[in-house]
Amino acid sequence: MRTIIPFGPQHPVLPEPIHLDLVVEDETVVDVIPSIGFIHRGLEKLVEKKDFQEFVYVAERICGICSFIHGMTYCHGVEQLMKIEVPPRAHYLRTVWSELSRIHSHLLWLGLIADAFGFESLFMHSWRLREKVLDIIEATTGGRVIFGSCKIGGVRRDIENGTLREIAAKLRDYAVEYKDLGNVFLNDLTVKRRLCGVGVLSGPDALGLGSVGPMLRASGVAQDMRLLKYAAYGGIDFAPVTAEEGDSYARCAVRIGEIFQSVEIIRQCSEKIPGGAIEIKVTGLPEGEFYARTEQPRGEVIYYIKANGTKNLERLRVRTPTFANIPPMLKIMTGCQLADVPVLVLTIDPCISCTER
Amino acid sequence: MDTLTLILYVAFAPLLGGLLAGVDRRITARMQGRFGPPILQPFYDVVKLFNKENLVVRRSQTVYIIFFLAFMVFTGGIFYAGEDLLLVIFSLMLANTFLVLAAYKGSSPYSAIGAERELLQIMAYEPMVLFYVVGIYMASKTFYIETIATTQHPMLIRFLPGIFLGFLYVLTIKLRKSPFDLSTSHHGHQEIVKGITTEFTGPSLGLIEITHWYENVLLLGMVSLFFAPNLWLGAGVALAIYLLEIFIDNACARARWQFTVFSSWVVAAVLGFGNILALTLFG
Amino acid sequence: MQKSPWIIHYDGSSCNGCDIEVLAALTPMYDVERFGVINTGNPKHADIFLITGSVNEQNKAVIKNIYDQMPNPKVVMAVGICACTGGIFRECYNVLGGPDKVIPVDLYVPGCAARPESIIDGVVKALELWEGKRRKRTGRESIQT
Amino acid sequence: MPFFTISKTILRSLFGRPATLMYPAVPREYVEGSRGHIEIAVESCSFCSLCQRKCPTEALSVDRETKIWKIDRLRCIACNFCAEACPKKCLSMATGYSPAVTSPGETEEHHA
Amino acid sequence: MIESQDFRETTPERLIGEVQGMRDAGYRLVQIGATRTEGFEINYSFDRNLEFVNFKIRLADNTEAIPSISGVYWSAFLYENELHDLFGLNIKNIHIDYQGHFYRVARPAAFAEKPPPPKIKRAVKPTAGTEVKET
Repeated sequence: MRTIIPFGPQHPVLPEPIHLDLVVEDETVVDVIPSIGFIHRGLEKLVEKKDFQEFVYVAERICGICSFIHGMTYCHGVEQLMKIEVPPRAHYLRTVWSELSRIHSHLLWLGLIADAFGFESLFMHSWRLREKVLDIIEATTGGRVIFGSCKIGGVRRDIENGTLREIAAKLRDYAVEYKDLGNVFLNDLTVKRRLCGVGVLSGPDALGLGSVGPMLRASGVAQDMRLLKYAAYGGIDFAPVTAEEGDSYARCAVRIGEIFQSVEIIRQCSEKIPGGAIEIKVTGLPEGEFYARTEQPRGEVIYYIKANGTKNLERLRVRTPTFANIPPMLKIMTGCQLADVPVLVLTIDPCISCTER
Repeated sequence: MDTLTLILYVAFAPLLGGLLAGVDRRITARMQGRFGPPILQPFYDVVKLFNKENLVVRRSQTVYIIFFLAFMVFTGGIFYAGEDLLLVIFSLMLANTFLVLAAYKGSSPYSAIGAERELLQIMAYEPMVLFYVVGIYMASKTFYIETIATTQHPMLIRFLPGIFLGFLYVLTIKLRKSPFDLSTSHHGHQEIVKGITTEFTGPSLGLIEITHWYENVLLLGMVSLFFAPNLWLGAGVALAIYLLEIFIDNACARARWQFTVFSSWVVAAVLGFGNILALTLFG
Repeated sequence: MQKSPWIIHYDGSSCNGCDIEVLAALTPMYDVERFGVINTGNPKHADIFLITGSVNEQNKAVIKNIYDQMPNPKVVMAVGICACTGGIFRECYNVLGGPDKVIPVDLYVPGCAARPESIIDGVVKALELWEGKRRKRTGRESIQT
Repeated sequence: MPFFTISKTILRSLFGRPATLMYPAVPREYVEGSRGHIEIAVESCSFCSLCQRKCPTEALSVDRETKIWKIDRLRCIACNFCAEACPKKCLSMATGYSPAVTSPGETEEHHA
Repeated sequence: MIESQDFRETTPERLIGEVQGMRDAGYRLVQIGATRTEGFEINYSFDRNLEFVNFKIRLADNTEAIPSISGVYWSAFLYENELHDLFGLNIKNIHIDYQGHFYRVARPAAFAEKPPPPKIKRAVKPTAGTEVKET
């Protein structure tokens, strides 16, 4: 019996509207037809109305989860165009906030995937731990999800060196709890039954389909935009977290690994951070075109900025990681079980408001 | 065991069941690091539901739900009145069939899949439930619950440890607890939305909720039967089992239907049938 | 006093910030289940419709549809600046404005992103509105019969 | 043991104190610098309307003639841009959001 | 560190050949994006181990036919449908063609419109938005 099950746009497992028409034979999904545009606002076109400095606020609100990195990538792109030398301290602060947002995003994802396979208490505990990270973020930036701390030419707020070391120490304590949580995800038999061997994507397939971020790294391809050494990543010692299996379990393992990696990067930042100014005065107007690439929790984000020497940019194009990860998601969903649909949708860590902008 | 217990059951099972559900939600919340709702929350919910509009896809839906409730009360009634255990098992199954029928009438893909999964669940737990009846008969030589519960004999659990454990396994399915909350669950985040209850609103949903309370009290009664004739001990153990189920609910991911069906059958074959075999050989 | 608000949450075209704050309100730190709130995800079970984000061309019909599927009495709560007025995306070509362009909205919760505390306050306020609607409804029924 | 790996966490939570902050019974203490709502010390305002021009959401309106400073709370995204721009430093970011309202479009007025 | 920006020009006729070459050389398709200039520009971006390459096609208007590269990179169908819906570009033979139903938008091909002249309100801004307070 073939039935078409509408999955979304309003669906309890996904807080965001993605719509999939699942063609189902009993409990097996034989075809998936996505339709998007439920969140399309057309904000890239807003560059024509907002000036390039004000637009940071819009860029931050492309997505409420990777908000800071969106703002930072935008600033990074404009700064490169305008040849602005951002003070090193600002670079380090940006790195710290990027990694804090990576921790909170990955904890959020762990909660959501737990919810997708029906493990309510694991969801609750993941989000309980996430709140502690949000407290750090709020104390340092003033916002819980929209940081608002990045600006062209630097950052808006400073974190004192002592506070930064305290944050690093706090995170080290939290890491003990992350370990307990990670143990459940990686070793619990009921969880493993839902993740192992589900949605396998081989390395060459992942590359061919253009997947990015943890999705790509879980298929054994060590690609991480942080290796481009934007912000302060040039002075940080780290290596991309990878896994070989390419299934949902591997993606889960990569993200858990990255939480610990982020804790470590923040520790390094707290030790290496130089003194000095946190911003410089911005004069002049941007001109030219530039592709800014950074690593979000979900993968590589691309900002194409084209400016013509006026206050308004000529074109801003944002290619977000989820957009790149949709084709591989469709690929792994064909032939899966209906019960695995939420798990597979979530393994790409979808962020629809990014995708549709 | 007589009409008195029957009246007590019909009148107080929803109270006890609702209270258990309230305690369940509070303990679950605490396990999740939350404060949790008031103990009386399930009652507030049901009162609220009866204050809502009843939107139905087909009018027969509500009729089926009323049958579901009526048969559940009947099933529990004959159990607590001490009647025939066989009748209890079969009318319990009939009651559940009405829920499935009501869900099919909802004609939405989610409730249809929910109904399908409910049938799979019935398929999963039914063999073990049958072994339960056979085992109890072999140990007590009667189907009459009143006789089983009141006659002086060694506690049934001494003969039926395998069946007891097997019954606990399928009890997780019957109580709609994780890992076997396939057709619907108390934590609504599921790929099939609310599954079997998706298409019910207001008063109908309230009736389903009350029926589940009746059902839970009946199921706990069936657990306590293992400890007959010491029924107080039985009741205590049944409560402990309920707590254990809450723990299991919070410590497992949801399984797929294949695992649910096959593992239940394996459990039934090994623990249930093994126990019966042992009784036949050595009993 | 009403004690059992079941909510349904729909993300209009928000940035996710408010959505995850709505979810965060369910989690241990804020735990709105203390007030009996359940996030049902099923319009037929819900009492409070919680919308985040603004309305655009494509989700207009979805919002209307969810609203129509909810049984009376029901309360609509717009959470976050985008859902109140369209926020920073107000000028985007594909944004029509807040959900009040499509369905009647009873309560506006400000914040960018709305904090869980604001959402809790909003839910508590929405309960009073719900109770008012229920009284009105039962009153009307008794007049009719 | 591959089963019940979460036992330690949930049992500790069961017998420990819940993490819930108990808001609103216990009022929330906001950290310093948390962005909530904009406040104005209207007596030192020069009504230069720079804030109005900087505001990305056009939530502010300033009338130099009548000396009225207005804010639409349902538009303000608490970005702090106005406070940074204010030459008189009479705008400041306070903690805690403004309350929910039942009707939109009401602006809050501050007269000098 | 400033990332090198490698822009290469190409034409609709040469496109498939160039893209096939990138695929054979093991590049990953990063994105396809368009820009409204006097005419239109389409950028095809590729990456191989952080090595970033762009191909640029310049078009006079959006009616000109462009071949789809979804035969080479399957995942390109998303980008190409997006270009069609937002820019009204005429892309031929997309693997999965939504026929303009990928995004349902208030104004079709809104991105193809020329940007309006700057608003008066912005023009009177005292320091043209470039003033930044020193801390």
